[in-house]
Amino acid sequence: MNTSLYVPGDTPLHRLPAGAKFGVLFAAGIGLFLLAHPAVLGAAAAVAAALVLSARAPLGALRARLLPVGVMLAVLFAATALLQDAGTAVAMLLRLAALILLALAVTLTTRPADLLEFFERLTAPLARVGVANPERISLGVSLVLRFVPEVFRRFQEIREAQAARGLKANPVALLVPLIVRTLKAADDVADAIDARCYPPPRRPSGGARTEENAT
Amino acid sequence: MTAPAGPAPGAAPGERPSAAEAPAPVIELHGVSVGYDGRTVLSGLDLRLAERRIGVIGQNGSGKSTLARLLNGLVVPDEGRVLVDGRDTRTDGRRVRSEVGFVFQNPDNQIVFPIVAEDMAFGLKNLGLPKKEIPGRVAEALESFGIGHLAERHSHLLSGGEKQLVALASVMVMRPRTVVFDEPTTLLDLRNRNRIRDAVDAMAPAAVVVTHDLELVSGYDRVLVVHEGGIAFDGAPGEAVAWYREHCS
Amino acid sequence: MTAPAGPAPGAAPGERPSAAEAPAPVIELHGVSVGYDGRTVLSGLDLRLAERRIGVIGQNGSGKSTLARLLNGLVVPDEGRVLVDGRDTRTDGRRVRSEVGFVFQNPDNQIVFPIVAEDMAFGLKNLGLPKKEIPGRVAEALESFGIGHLAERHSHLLSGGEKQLVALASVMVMRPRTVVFDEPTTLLDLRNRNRIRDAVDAMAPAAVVVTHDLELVSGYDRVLVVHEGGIAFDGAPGEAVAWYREHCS
Amino acid sequence: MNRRQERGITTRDVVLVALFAAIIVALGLVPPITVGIVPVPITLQTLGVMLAGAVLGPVRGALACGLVVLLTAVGLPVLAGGRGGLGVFAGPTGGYLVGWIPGALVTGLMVKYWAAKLTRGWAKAGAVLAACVAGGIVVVYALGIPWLSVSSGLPLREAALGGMVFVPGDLIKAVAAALVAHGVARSYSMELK
Ligand SMILES: Nc1ncnc2c1ncn2[C@@H]1O[C@H](COP(=O)(O)OP(=O)(O)OP(=O)(O)O)[C@@H](O)[C@H]1O
Ligand SMILES: Nc1ncnc2c1ncn2[C@@H]1O[C@H](COP(=O)(O)OP(=O)(O)OP(=O)(O)O)[C@@H](O)[C@H]1O
Ligand SMILES: O=C(O)CCCC[C@@H]1SC[C@@H]2NC(=O)N[C@@H]21
Ligand SMILES: [Mg+2]
Ligand SMILES: [Mg+2]
Repeated sequence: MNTSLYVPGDTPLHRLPAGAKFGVLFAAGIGLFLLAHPAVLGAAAAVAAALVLSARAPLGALRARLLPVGVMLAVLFAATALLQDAGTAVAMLLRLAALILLALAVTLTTRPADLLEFFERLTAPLARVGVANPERISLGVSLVLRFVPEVFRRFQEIREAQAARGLKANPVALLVPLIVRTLKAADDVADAIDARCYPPPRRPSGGARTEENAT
Repeated sequence: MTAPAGPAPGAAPGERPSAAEAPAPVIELHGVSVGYDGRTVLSGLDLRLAERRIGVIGQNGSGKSTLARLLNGLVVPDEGRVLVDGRDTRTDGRRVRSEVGFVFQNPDNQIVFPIVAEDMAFGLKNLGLPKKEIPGRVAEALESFGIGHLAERHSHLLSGGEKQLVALASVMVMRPRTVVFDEPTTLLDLRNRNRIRDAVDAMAPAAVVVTHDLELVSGYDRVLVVHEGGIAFDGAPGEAVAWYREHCS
Repeated sequence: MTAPAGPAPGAAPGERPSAAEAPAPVIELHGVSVGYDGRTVLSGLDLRLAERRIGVIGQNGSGKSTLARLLNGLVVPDEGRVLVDGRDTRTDGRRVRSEVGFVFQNPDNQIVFPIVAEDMAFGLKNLGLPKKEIPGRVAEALESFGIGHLAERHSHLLSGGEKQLVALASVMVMRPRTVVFDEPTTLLDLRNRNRIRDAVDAMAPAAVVVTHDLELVSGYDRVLVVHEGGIAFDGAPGEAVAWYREHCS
Repeated sequence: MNRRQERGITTRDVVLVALFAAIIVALGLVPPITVGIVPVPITLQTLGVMLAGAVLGPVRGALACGLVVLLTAVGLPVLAGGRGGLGVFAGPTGGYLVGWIPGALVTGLMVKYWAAKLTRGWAKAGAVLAACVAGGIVVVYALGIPWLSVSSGLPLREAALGGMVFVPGDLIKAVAAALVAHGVARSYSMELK
């Protein structure tokens, strides 16, 4: 979980700014749904595949990424061919393959931190009117990464404590203490964050927060 | 503080001979090795545990909790076998766990239901006990630790010491013959620590207690020091603690 | 173990006079009462804290953590005022917290970033430090506790003792003038406990230490016993511990 | 009240949202099952979505799901089976995934403004269950099925029929979510937000 799907490297795609890559992907997403000719879609899929290969990701990583998608597409292809006709199925297959491969090329070559920063810039207008708050978003993202292993460990501890009392695995009995513990931990985590002077001083005007103490 | 009045904890009338008379089950480890993700934590352990009060001490990460979990099959060895009265924890885990109870450091993990009595009853239902026997058993176990008044309280709102006593009672209600404790007093103050210490001292089943509180094990029959993948010292409490202080601080 | 080599933790060159020379801030409580959900926990407290090493002991639930949290405005009083060098924690909380650091009992809950160095940088960013100064400060703070090698490690893979040292370093990197500790050693073994004890003893800022480990406070300047809503004893460590043992166990 | 109070979103809210997102991600570590002709995994993560709304409330619940969606977009393997990346949005399950956000919102709204106000035990339990079904199933499907149809070229009717494969599982999850939410509420009282 702690490893992202990004593969470090120095290919042309790696060097392209995150915003540019996302822009192209977004445009392709719309464009591909307007097109229906199998030849055009096939060409798009081929280009996308070439881009993925240009990222020089280890083959093992590629297989791990593509296998589940491949199975999904195969099943979908069969369903569409059966319920519709072969032509629609082929177009769907090529279109989805192109789109998913393009997206994969972006994911493989863009650091999560860079994409996050791009999204933050994208939502900057919202931040300015106080709807979004980039600082909180990045704190939230870090906290999730930090606490997934912790939640998993607590899950195992609870499972174990229950097994020791002879209880069989029971999702309801597991989740109740897990959530209660997590909610309680949240109080401590929030205190620990506040104790370290969060949030940073310069805040966008219109930020919701005033000096925080009140009774 | 002295042992609570009333029947000795766990020494219930009827059915089974009182645990106080029943000998502690014999736990044997034969050539036991365990590791996580390929890193060995304990290796080539041979042990025979039959004393009524056994302490386990050692550094953070030395493998004390792993050893404790081996004793009731929560962890099964990568190599070798753990036998409880001859029953292999690998193949007979559920059965072993009904004989060897386990009390954890953090009582919050153990609480499933919000009301103390409900939570205790839950364990018994899982043992398949007839419904009408349950309330009696629960009341008896709570009384034996002097916490009968907590039966209808919210488990999560109890103090740390009360919670740990409830956790202990919820294990004792199942009438184990041995109870393994993994640092039962770490979160507690002097008074609560003494309450737990006295409750452990007074209870009928045998006990294996993992702890960093070196005073706790001072009256025990035997103390093991876990160190560098094995039992580095095994003997009387005074000597074990002296060895530990010398080699591990 | 002796104090780590290198600059004394927190006593960094430049900017501010080394905290070792700067006097500890004076923390005053005037008629402070606090409660939760209408139940009073501390009432009518008047205190003046200016010593360099202050211990706080008391039973589970007596209000030690509440008192500790009052000192840096994590909890504000229902009645009365808490002043740190004359600044009210109610109106000037952020500023007070930049002077009074806080280390919690459970390091799992206070390390909030997945990588150690990121976590250390968090506090500095909050102080508004220029980005390019941050890595140097982080490295320096880690080194001063002898844990420079942990900088790029995943927080969740550290041992308990390492986690607590990281938590301490991530507070010290902010150069507080006082650090409040809420049971910093409860979850640790002898060796790690001694590491934390020595780090606390050696560090430049003043310290207020809440603990159940009565040995920890033996060399302190002053020890408070919290009991029944107030400070029941306030004096030298030996007498405070004796009072506590007599009245609370 | 002595805990510091802040207007708007507090640090504690941010932490609650993030920790709940972490629970949703952790639920994805339970291996997903793929069945039938519709290539969408049956995942325990939807249980987390219902719980986010029912336990945290509408805004924080939706934000917790939003955080998971954001993490997916930036390329972290937070979905069941270790999947993630922008490709998921283009794929057949993209609509369901985005639907989690309004799903948790609707569950949260119904619990906060309806279920939480009921006093009789059974009525309340039923209302929480209804909220989980409405948010976690109806709303999620309302986005998921149309997108499945668009992305796969299957006619809406067939896509909807295929989507029904999940109904039994999701109903079980809704019941579980209602039971868990009830248990949590009994142990830890928290205002919904
Ligand atoms: N589930 C697990 N997965 C991976 N590693 C583990 C796991 N449990 C324990 N370990 C590792 O095995 C070693 C021994 O752990 P163990 O918990 O038995 O130590 P301990 O003596 O109980 O320590 P402490 O005093 O801190 O409780 C440690 O290095 C620990 O990190
Ligand atoms: N956030 C809270 N909400 C409600 N009650 C609380 C809260 N925090 C503490 N209390 C209660 O206030 C009392 C004092 O708690 P506090 O944590 O200050 O005690 P303590 O002396 O630190 O105990 P321990 O030694 O167990 O840490 C306890 O009865 C506790 O249950
Ligand atoms: O992992 C993804 O790609 C998104 C998952 C979407 C799964 C949907 S949500 C509703 C329905 N119920 C399930 O268990 N799975 C689907
Ligand atoms: Mg342990
Ligand atoms: Mg406390």
